[in-house]
Amino acid sequence: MAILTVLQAVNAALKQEMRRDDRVVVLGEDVGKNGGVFRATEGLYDEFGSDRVLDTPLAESGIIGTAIGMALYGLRPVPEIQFLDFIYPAFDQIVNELAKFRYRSGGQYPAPVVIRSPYGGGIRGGHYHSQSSEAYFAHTPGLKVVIPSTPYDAKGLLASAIRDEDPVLFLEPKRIYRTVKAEVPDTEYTVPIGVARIAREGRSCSIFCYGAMVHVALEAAEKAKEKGTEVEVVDLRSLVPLDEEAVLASVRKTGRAVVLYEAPRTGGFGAEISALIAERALEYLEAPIVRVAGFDTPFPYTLEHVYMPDARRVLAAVDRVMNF
Amino acid sequence: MAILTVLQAVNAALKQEMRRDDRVVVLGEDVGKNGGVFRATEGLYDEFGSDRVLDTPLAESGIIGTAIGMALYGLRPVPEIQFLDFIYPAFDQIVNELAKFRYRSGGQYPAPVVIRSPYGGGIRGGHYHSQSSEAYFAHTPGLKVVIPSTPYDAKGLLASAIRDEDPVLFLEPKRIYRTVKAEVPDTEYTVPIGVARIAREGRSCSIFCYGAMVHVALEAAEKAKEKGTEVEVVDLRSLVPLDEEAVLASVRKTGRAVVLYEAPRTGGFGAEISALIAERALEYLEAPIVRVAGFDTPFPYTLEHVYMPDARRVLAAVDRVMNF
Amino acid sequence: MTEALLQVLGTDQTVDGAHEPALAVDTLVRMLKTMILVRCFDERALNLQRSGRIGFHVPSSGQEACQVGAAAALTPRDWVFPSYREPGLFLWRGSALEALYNNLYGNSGDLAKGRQMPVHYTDRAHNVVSISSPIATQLPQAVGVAMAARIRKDPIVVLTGFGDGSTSASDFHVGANFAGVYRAPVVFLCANNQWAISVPFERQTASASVAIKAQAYGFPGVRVDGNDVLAVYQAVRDAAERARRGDGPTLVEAFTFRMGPHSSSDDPKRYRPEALCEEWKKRDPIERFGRYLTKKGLLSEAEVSSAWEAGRQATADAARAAERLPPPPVESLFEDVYAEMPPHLRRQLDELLEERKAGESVNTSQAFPL
Amino acid sequence: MTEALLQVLGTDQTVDGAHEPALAVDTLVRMLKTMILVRCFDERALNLQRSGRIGFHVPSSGQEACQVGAAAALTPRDWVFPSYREPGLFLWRGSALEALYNNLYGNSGDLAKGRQMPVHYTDRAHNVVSISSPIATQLPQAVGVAMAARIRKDPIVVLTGFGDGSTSASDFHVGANFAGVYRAPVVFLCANNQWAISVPFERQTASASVAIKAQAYGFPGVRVDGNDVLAVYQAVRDAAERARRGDGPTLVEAFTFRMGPHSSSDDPKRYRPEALCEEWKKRDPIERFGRYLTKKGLLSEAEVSSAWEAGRQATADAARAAERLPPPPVESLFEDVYAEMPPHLRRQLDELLEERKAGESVNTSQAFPL
Ligand SMILES: Cc1ncc(C[n+]2csc(CCOP(=O)(O)OP(=O)(O)O)c2C)c(N)n1
Ligand SMILES: Cc1ncc(C[n+]2csc(CCOP(=O)(O)OP(=O)(O)O)c2C)c(N)n1
Ligand SMILES: [Mg+2]
Ligand SMILES: [Mg+2]
Repeated sequence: MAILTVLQAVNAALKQEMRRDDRVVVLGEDVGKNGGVFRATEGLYDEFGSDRVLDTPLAESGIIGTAIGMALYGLRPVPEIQFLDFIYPAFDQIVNELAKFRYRSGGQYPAPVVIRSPYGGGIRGGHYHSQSSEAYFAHTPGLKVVIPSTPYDAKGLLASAIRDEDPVLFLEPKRIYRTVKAEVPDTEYTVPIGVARIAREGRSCSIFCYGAMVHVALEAAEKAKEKGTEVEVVDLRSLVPLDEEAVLASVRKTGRAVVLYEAPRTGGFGAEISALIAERALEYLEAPIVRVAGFDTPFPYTLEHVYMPDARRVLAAVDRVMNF
Repeated sequence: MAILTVLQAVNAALKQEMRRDDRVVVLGEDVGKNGGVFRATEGLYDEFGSDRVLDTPLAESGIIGTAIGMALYGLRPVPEIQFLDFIYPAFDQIVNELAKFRYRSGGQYPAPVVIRSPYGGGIRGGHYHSQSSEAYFAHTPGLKVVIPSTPYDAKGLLASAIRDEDPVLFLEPKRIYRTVKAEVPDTEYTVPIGVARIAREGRSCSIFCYGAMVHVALEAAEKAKEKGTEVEVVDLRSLVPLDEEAVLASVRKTGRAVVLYEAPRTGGFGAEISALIAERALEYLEAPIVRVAGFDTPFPYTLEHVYMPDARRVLAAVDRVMNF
Repeated sequence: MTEALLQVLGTDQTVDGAHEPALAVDTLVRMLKTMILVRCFDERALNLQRSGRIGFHVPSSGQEACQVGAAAALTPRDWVFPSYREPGLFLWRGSALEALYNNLYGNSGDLAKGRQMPVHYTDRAHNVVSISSPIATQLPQAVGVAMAARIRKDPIVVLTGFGDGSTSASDFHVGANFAGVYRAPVVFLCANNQWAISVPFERQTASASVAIKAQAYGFPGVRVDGNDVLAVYQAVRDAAERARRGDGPTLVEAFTFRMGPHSSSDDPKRYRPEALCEEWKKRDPIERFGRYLTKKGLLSEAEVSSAWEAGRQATADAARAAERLPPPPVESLFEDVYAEMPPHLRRQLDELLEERKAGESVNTSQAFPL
Repeated sequence: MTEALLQVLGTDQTVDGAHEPALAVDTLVRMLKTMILVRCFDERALNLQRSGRIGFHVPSSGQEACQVGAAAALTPRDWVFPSYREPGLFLWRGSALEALYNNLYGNSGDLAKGRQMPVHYTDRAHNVVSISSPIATQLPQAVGVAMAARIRKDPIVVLTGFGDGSTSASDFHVGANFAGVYRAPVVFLCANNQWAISVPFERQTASASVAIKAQAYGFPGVRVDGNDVLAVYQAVRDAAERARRGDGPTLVEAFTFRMGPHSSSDDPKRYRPEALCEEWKKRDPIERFGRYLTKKGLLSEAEVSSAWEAGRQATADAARAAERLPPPPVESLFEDVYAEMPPHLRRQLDELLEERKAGESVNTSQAFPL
């Protein structure tokens, strides 16, 4: 076991899977010699060579489009999109092509591509280096959407994603790339996709969250404890497929739900969690479901700390559901 | 007053606004000589000429990108995307550029573009001529998203959109393009954006819907009446800004909510309606909030009538909330 | 600068011996028969649409030489990414006629399980990839297959077809640029039929030709008479050989004309002079190639006639057989979204099956308007 | 085929008299001074970033000739869509130094109200459009402005700048193709600095040059020495005149080199030989142009020195002034999303203001890592 950052865990998973399976190839802007702008692909080019680690021209639809072709042919491409904010030129290839290939070909042409991309705020990236647009993809049947919040999960979920038979969007919360560190086994392991994690148990109220927000929730939970509130923090880990049973079980237990995400509030993935609870666990609710999210504005620069949900805002929400 | 179809009402609004304001220009694939593949722009080329009605090359990001430029310069471009399914090559121009221009320039560069696009199923269009991806856009701060369900609203809302100072995505439910007809004033009028319409009053239960689904809801309401259930049908008309007060008022009155949309269920805009109610009117609810939506699959061809919500499925949902 | 137009079979019935490919008689005859079959397939399909038996069709009449000439220049191991106007690529490579009609009917025999609109065929057994409606998306994908084959050291070539309008799409640029950089073994085949629905080529791009666009990507572009099946064959074969040798991609522009509407919902009279159609009828690729074969004595007039007869019969039989098959089962809606059905889809399916016990949905869909 | 490289000021201090533009002495001197100012601006900004006073910077050192040469060839009524590596376009056109520093600090004086990352300037008063991070999106937008101006019959020209890597992006293709079709009065200025972050030009595209890509769109492409301000001026002026005449767009490739890192988060040693940097230092565009002016007797060595002195002083003053301004107010977060604040945003703002009564959020953001 070594202490790894989230970033190092991603790198470790890539190395592990590339060693294990020579169908795995990595491609993207600056992923080769430069090792990726965040260094997630550091060392891969030297170890696996230019046939398996491809620096691409600057065109996201080319990165995803060619990755689709590679997958159709039997490889296991793992393209990197440098920032999630820059994925949109590939949006058509992702939502119309990648997501639908298996279905539209009657199962003849599956396209198991794993798109890795750093996402989210908290690094002073402004409009175009901070977005959390997971909701677009979670609303796209045919895709899986996976988001780790710990080094352990980063390695285990990425390994699962690469072995998965379906396309996976693997979102890496860049705010915790280097700040969250933990012990990670050197040996091979996988974390199953579609299973939520109880990051902290509690019986007073549930917070549903994912990615960097898990750590904000944990901080808020710690503070709530001072007031005697036992907050349960549910780390969804995968938005699609969603571990609906875990969400429902937690809310049935606590009767109170806070939904936390950093994307713009309206139409964010958290709305789906609210809707799920309102449809299938309404009778357990002892208070309204409160959402804490980014505001419905583009992501700002100077005031990002005001924009992004923090423990203080989450705590206020916890208070609201507790004191209803 | 003349009896117009939804399509004719769209055409009438375009003509009216182009006559009224010479800054209004129309551009898109086949919108000129051909009058649009649905004939929404019929007659415009002859009346306004090639400077104001532009057939474009086949590139959606070019259509939207140049429309943005025109708007920055002071024109009022109304680009058409031939089918909403084909908007994704322009997704980057829409979500990263159009939506954020005013904000990112500190208010110096507003970009009032109205994107018109036919959307939705029910015309045997399969995967790529049927999609309802309004949720992607409603989750994008800076855009307004407007969807008419009647000829009157089609004309009045499109006129408002064209006069609006902000970018508007104007989605036209193509299933009712020709099937829904009604009297429409020949004279100028506008319907304000951001105000829902009570399509039918009732006190037993509310159905929240928009676009072609309004007519499905009305059909279900008619049938429910036979059982003595008085269904209120709320036509949202604009998803952003959403008439939250109308939604809350209706649910406070009826205590029961069905949310209806044809897009894939998970993460659809209906989830936002559920979340809104669960946060701000939970205490009025007498039953879970039931969603009736498309399935979480790509849009099919042969079985589209099974895929799309119909009055039978809506009625079953009404029964569920009534008999809870 | 407009590239010279490669032509083997002149419109005036002359033959350019220098470029005449050395093809076996069998192959030549099969090429003609396949072109005839494509035409028969097409005419029947349009009739089926006109009589309301299928929902939509995209005719390719007039463009048979592009399809069959290209297909004949490939090997079965090569991969093909067709556009919606290229049933001939499927037929030459061995797809059953019935498979194509099954798709048009969207029935339970459709390899795509009735999920896509008509003309969106797919055939894994013959390395022909599922057709997509969004324009030009197949180009980068084709390049990806070619890159993967290079990585795997498989000596295959990938051909992808598209129209002149498609060259404006962003994925044309992106696909071609990637192909150039990686020297991917790809043949880009553009059937320049001079219109993209109603938009004529000169409103599509200001470039002198499609072929010239290859210069932007550092590989050759060639222009051929797209109504001359031997010219198309020749150009694609040269391009495929180049690719197989490791010398990278080629852009082949086949200059042609669609004799019919863009699709069953289109009315070309709105934007295209009728006289032009009359003119292009004289350059009919099937007639031209048929004349060449009969003149050479490789086929008699009677044999040509009976090929037409056989084509009509085969397409009638196949269409009838397709019409008899039932629609796909409701369960199929939920399959193949993922490799395994996840719980939320299983739940939606179960709910649907439960609901259907009370009665089935009525099909009130309208005919496709485009 | 590589286009010839237009050069007026040789690296060997020769001058190509035939192409030497007839510019007023004032203009020439202002060009040099602006180039010096850009360099001073840049060096200070990088220092501010290194010392943690601003969050991010994108240096343009080495590319001053591209910016100032191009800017000088335009009129104030023309529009400019810059990339993130072109502060010189702003400075020449009249933006205040302090305005640029306000942006770097994201303070309440920033014209973009502190909403964008550093180097994303905007200046409506001088017809310079808000910079975007996503690559090449400004190209179709620039074409749209040009088309609108044509419709309005305003005789303006639109210039848009971008890098070599940007030519691979889909919007390069789409923008150029639209420009060709509509003969839009646009000048496409590509600063080919031979790398896109770590990716060298030959991995970006297989085409022989950037300029040659114009052929795909039916308009001329020219190549100039991008470290020669007079060559850039000449090419852009010709292109602008062409455009103003109604003859459509031109692609100008300015061949150059960025002397520093891609951005304050980049380490070029990982991918670029140091020796190359040494070599390109010898072609420093400011030195070259300065030598020309002094040799011609238009400026003395002392005057050049004091221009540097003035540049350093002005940037120091401006940066200091910017540093003193407070951050934008919290309310500004919610402004300009729409022309009028809709109810849901008003509600979010009210809730936020209410919450803040209990205490303010702490800024725990990390430094930008790229
Ligand atoms: C991205 C996208 N935009 C628009 C369409 C609608 N559309 C279908 S075919 C077509 C014209 C294609 O023209 P071309 O590439 O020349 O092929 P042709 O139909 O002439 O064979 C258009 C605009 C589409 N399918 N995809
Ligand atoms: C769509 C998109 N993809 C990726 C990036 C990240 N990125 C920023 S600059 C850059 C390289 C641009 O290179 P070039 O166009 O040559 O301009 P230069 O930086 O050399 O001036 C990349 C990949 C981006 N900004 N936008
Ligand atoms: Mg065409
Ligand atoms: Mg560069």
